[in-house]
Amino acid sequence: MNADLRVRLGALELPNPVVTAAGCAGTGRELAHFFDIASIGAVTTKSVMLEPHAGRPSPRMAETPSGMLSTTGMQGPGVDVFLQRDLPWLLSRGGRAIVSVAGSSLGEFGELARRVSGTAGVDAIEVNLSCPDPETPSGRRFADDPARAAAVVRTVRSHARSEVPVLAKLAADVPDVVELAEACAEARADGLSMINTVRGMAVDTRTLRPAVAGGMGGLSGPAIRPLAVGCVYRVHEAMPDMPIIGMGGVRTGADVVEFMAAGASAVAVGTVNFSDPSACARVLREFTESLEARGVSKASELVGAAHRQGT
Amino acid sequence: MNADLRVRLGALELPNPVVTAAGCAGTGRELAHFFDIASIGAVTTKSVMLEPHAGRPSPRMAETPSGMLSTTGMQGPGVDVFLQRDLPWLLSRGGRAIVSVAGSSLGEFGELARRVSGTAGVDAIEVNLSCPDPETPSGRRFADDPARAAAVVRTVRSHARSEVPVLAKLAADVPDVVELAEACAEARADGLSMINTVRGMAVDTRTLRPAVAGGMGGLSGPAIRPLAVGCVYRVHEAMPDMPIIGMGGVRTGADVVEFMAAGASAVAVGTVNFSDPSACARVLREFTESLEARGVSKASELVGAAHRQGT
Amino acid sequence: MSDNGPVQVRCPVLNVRRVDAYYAITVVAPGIAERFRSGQFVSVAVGGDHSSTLLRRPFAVHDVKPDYGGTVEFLFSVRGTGTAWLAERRSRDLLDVVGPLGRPFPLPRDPVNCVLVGGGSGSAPLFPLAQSLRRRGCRVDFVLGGASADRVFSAITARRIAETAVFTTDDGSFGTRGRVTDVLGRVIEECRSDAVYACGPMPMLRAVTAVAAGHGVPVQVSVEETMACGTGICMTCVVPVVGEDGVTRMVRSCVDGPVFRGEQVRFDDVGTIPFDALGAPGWKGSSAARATESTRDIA
Amino acid sequence: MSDNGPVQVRCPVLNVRRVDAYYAITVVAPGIAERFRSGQFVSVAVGGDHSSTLLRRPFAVHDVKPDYGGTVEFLFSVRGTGTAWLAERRSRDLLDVVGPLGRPFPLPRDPVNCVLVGGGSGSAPLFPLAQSLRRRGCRVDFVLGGASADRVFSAITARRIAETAVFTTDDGSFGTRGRVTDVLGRVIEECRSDAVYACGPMPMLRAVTAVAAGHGVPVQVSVEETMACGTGICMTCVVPVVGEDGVTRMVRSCVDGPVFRGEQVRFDDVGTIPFDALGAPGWKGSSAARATESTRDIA
Ligand SMILES: Cc1cc2nc3c(=O)[nH]c(=O)nc-3n(C[C@H](O)[C@H](O)[C@H](O)COP(=O)(O)OP(=O)(O)OC[C@H]3O[C@@H](n4cnc5c(N)ncnc54)[C@H](O)[C@@H]3O)c2cc1C
Ligand SMILES: Cc1cc2nc3c(=O)[nH]c(=O)nc-3n(C[C@H](O)[C@H](O)[C@H](O)COP(=O)(O)OP(=O)(O)OC[C@H]3O[C@@H](n4cnc5c(N)ncnc54)[C@H](O)[C@@H]3O)c2cc1C
Ligand SMILES: Cc1cc2nc3c(=O)[nH]c(=O)nc-3n(C[C@H](O)[C@H](O)[C@H](O)COP(=O)(O)O)c2cc1C
Ligand SMILES: Cc1cc2nc3c(=O)[nH]c(=O)nc-3n(C[C@H](O)[C@H](O)[C@H](O)COP(=O)(O)O)c2cc1C
Ligand code: FES
Ligand code: FES
Repeated sequence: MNADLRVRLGALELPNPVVTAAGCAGTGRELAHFFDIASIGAVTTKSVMLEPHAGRPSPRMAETPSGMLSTTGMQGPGVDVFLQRDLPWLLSRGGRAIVSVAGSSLGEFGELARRVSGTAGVDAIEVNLSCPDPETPSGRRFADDPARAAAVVRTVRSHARSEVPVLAKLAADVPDVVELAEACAEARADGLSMINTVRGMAVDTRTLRPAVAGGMGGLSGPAIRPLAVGCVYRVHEAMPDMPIIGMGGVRTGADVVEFMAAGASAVAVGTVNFSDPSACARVLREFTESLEARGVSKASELVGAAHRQGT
Repeated sequence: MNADLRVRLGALELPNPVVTAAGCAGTGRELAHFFDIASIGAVTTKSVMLEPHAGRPSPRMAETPSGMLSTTGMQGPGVDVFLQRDLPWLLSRGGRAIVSVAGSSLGEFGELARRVSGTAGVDAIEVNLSCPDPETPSGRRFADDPARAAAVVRTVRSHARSEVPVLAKLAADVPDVVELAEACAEARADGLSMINTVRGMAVDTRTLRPAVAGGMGGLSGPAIRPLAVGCVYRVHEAMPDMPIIGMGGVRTGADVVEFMAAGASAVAVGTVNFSDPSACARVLREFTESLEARGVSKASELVGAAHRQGT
Repeated sequence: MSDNGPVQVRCPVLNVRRVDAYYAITVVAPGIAERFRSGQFVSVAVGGDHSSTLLRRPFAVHDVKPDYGGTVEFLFSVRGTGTAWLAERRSRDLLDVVGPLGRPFPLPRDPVNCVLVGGGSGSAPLFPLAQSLRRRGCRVDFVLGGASADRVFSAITARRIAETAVFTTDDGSFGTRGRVTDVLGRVIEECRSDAVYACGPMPMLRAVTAVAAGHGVPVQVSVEETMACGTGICMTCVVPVVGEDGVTRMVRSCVDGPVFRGEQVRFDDVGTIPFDALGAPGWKGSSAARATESTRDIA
Repeated sequence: MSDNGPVQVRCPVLNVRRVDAYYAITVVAPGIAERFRSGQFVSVAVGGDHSSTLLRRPFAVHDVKPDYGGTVEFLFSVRGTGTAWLAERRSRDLLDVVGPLGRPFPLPRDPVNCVLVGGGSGSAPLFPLAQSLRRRGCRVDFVLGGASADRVFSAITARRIAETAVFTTDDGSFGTRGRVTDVLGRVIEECRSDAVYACGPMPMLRAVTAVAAGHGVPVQVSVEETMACGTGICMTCVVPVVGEDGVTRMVRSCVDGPVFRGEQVRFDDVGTIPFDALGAPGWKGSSAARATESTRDIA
């Protein structure tokens, strides 16, 4: 049996549900040593800002049980270099591109949306709502306030060409992820990506100092999978028609099944790309095999299965 | 060298910083097969309610990467049986008792505080703020609203005998843990315990159904340690004089060092008691050895070390 | 600390054997062997010190021998991560084992006739039970079932120990095609059984209990609930059980069980909180009931 | 997919040896061996399939041999969980290894005199480098240091390969008491060195770079930053490096390094974002600089 792997996120159709998570696959170039980047659903590129950014001081990472803490701080070359150097490479290899954008103001988000959506070959824009909102004191993120998050999504949606889908990338450590999701939907997000890293910290017990510079970092990896699955489940329950890309600790094909059953239409591999550079290809293979073992002929049938009684 | 292990949480002095986490050690009886219950700092008992509670349907647990999801739903015999049967056993073995209380209304919390603090031998009361608040729709917890949390703490404080310290047990998945901590401090909490389990979910990929009954469960274990350490660090930074019991995924003596350096004066072992019934004794031994290896003569010197430059 | 309570030991693996569809691991664990009574189980840490699989795996004790001061054997089929890891152990590896855990099978005072009913790997605890019963002069008969021939456990041993042994398989590849309950009634009649002991999946235990009740014979069942701790502190392994006082309680299968009198388990309500269970919304908490509660012994 | 890029292989362990304070593991990995150039490293998954230690551990390649189609040796001291696990591996175990990773040491076109400076396990990559240099007719001298005698790596091999080999230990238990930089100046003079290659902790590399600069000799350093991926996708391993164009960039030590020209690494600013680094607050982003950026090659 050859299962039909295609999945649909609103207007966006992908040949299969396995994509990369933003910031965990560069622009595909490095992972292309390990598998054919065109074989997976899409590459979500590292969040790009308008200007080059040097990021945060080191140490930038620490290992934690079944996860890692990181603080890279949006280091990147800026949108010009991205569009001239990085994106063309990905497209030349037949890769599908979901371009993640990060702004430090509504204006920047609007400009990024205009520039990115104006470039041929961009399949979707993902809006990173975990950027600090300069209009709040103490660096709260846009995602911390549903109204501010909605303002960003609305700005991106109105500046982006209408045929390019806009996905809002949500944080899990917010007062109410369903409320945030609803605000983004109201602001005309075409889909939601969840979850981003969760704020946490580790102390280096050799030095007794915080293990990553600046203290707090973002926790990712299998450790956070239950938080991510919980968010996907609750949001899908509240808005079953909203397409979701699920992510957070995906390591195996079974994890893809778990996220899809909870309500995701596509599933992103993040941190595990670091520990296993062939992960995307392996996860896709394992997922395909598990569909066949279950006798499921269409991947999309799994979406939301955990919400249906008696499956 | 014999390090001085004593730690102080306000008026409460413990012979060493290793305690058990509520709901993860019963009343000490079962673990007493594996180590001397009087040798550790204290036993925090399973949250007790006024009336017997049957808890939640099964399946009540699922294993997740470096953690577990659970939903026991406060099953317990009620405060009468607790005070007549369970607490006396613990005290008869020389154990120190931190009694966790869970109420479903301010009235219940007040009554529990009166009853528990009126019983001889109770070292402190811990107030479980993760109970659903009946006055909000959709079962939000007292901890979700700093004002409601403060109301509970204030009620317990005013009904408890004044010499019995009251600790407020915080949740991490709240809008702002520092704000919650400050509200509890204002309501005259003598100390804070953090963190409780974090809401999450898993789907059983064999059945495609939620892995624990009711869908959402509480995530605990080493997976959540970075979230817990982050909360302790941030709260200690904001209020360095407030005593904290840190918990969340403690597995080794080094983890105790990590929590203390972040700002905890005592550290609780929770889920790891399930996987290693001798854990408390082992963790205490490892912690003691590590103090000696570091040449630290007083355990209490470690408290907040990660906040001090150049340690 | 208490004398016949469980102990935790790092014990060397003596050997790992394949037995049909199962693996059998024998560990050297004198402290566990000497305390063991049939029906009890052990729990084993899996995956090594830095494993992401935190929880222990519970396994019934299949055999206890005096060699090397005392050995304990358990037996399992590979199901997921933990059992896959265990299947790769080799002699001299160390395993972290806690046991013996749980209440043992109650043994009859008199030399009565007992039929032992097991499904798949659920048969394991019946073998030490059979030995204990034989030592007391009881007649032992076996009814063992499985999905297929290679899942019917230890047919040869069963034939050797027991007066009679009947086998069933779902696919008919060995013994009678069908389930253990299809033949149990006949066995009870023919062997004039006075007591039934059963071990296996919940639906099987329910059906066995029904057959035994139909024949007016008491039945002891050993249940298999998922367990986070196995020692009685986590409250994740509960099943609804009716006490002598007629009150249904959510009891821990690890310390209050895994062995229960079959008719006391509310099989139809497993996976729920019965409305009238102690502490459930429909429970009529009388002060008398509460008083009993205070004096009830807990493990 | 690309021809000389890294590959990921599950490769059998050929053997595990103890060498003084170190362990040396040799794996059979033809694909890595054939691509390898000196200065490159491998990254190894630790703890097994269900390990809670997610990240790979990077190790410099110490030796490559043609046996069994191609073997790769790396060498390590036990530091934490990952290296403790590796030290327990046995021949025939499988290791998941990715490599070769990183930019190799640039080799001189002409047969010049090279001094190779290593500290502790940081000496490992200097041995294949010495071989490559010798094949090009270069003179090789060694300066190796360590905390104590058992931490000075492969003194005998160093003596065999090199024209001269000088050793230092912090405790004076072997060679000169002191640091490699205490003797380096003299070695450069005596051996008329034309180039320095150095490997070891950041403070040592900084000091070596200063000594080499003092003698007007170019130096190549191999840095050791914590790395989450080793393949260039995570941006956690950055160090501030000044480019040919005078612009400081936060570059990835795993793919843009680990080998850099010593004077290009802003050692004093490691652990910070220099104010004038590309994309830092004080950076004067000219459109020219941006244009260069677009055409700069990335790994
Ligand atoms: C009292 C008792 C005695 C048992 N005796 C035996 C025995 O003698 N032989 C045998 O083969 N099996 C026995 N089991 C079942 C055995 O514990 C499971 O097969 C084993 O835990 C599966 O682990 P895994 O990691 O391979 O599976 P996974 O599915 O990866 O395990 C995930 C989690 O679910 C739990 N789990 C999975 N299956 C079961 C199950 N059937 N029962 C309880 N928990 C489960 C695991 O313990 C673990 O916490 C017994 C169970 C109990 C409760
Ligand atoms: C390019 C490169 C080459 C290296 N070559 C060698 C070598 O040939 N021999 C050798 O013994 N060591 C070498 N190291 C250091 C080696 O990677 C660490 O000793 C090892 O990762 C420690 O792992 P652990 O689990 O034992 O320690 P832990 O402290 O438990 O590791 C925790 C985390 O910190 C990281 N980490 C810890 N120490 C270091 C370190 N010194 N450098 C980088 N990351 C670290 C680990 O990779 C892991 O992610 C090299 C490092 C790099 C970056
Ligand atoms: C090192 C690192 C960098 C990341 N960079 C970004 C980013 O630029 N934009 C973004 O939206 N998410 C970023 N993320 C979050 C991931 O895309 C993903 O949402 C999260 O890590 C959870 O998935 P995982 O557990 O599979 O990694 C980053 C994560 C890590 C670990
Ligand atoms: C099965 C289980 C039951 C728990 N019961 C309680 C409880 O009754 N009251 C409470 O305040 N916390 C309870 N907790 C939370 C723990 O006390 C602790 O805060 C949390 O599990 C984090 O610590 P850990 O990771 O070490 O387990 C429970 C946790 C678990 C896993
Ligand atoms: S398994 Fe923990 S109480 Fe039974
Ligand atoms: S280690 Fe990931 S980019 Fe260098």
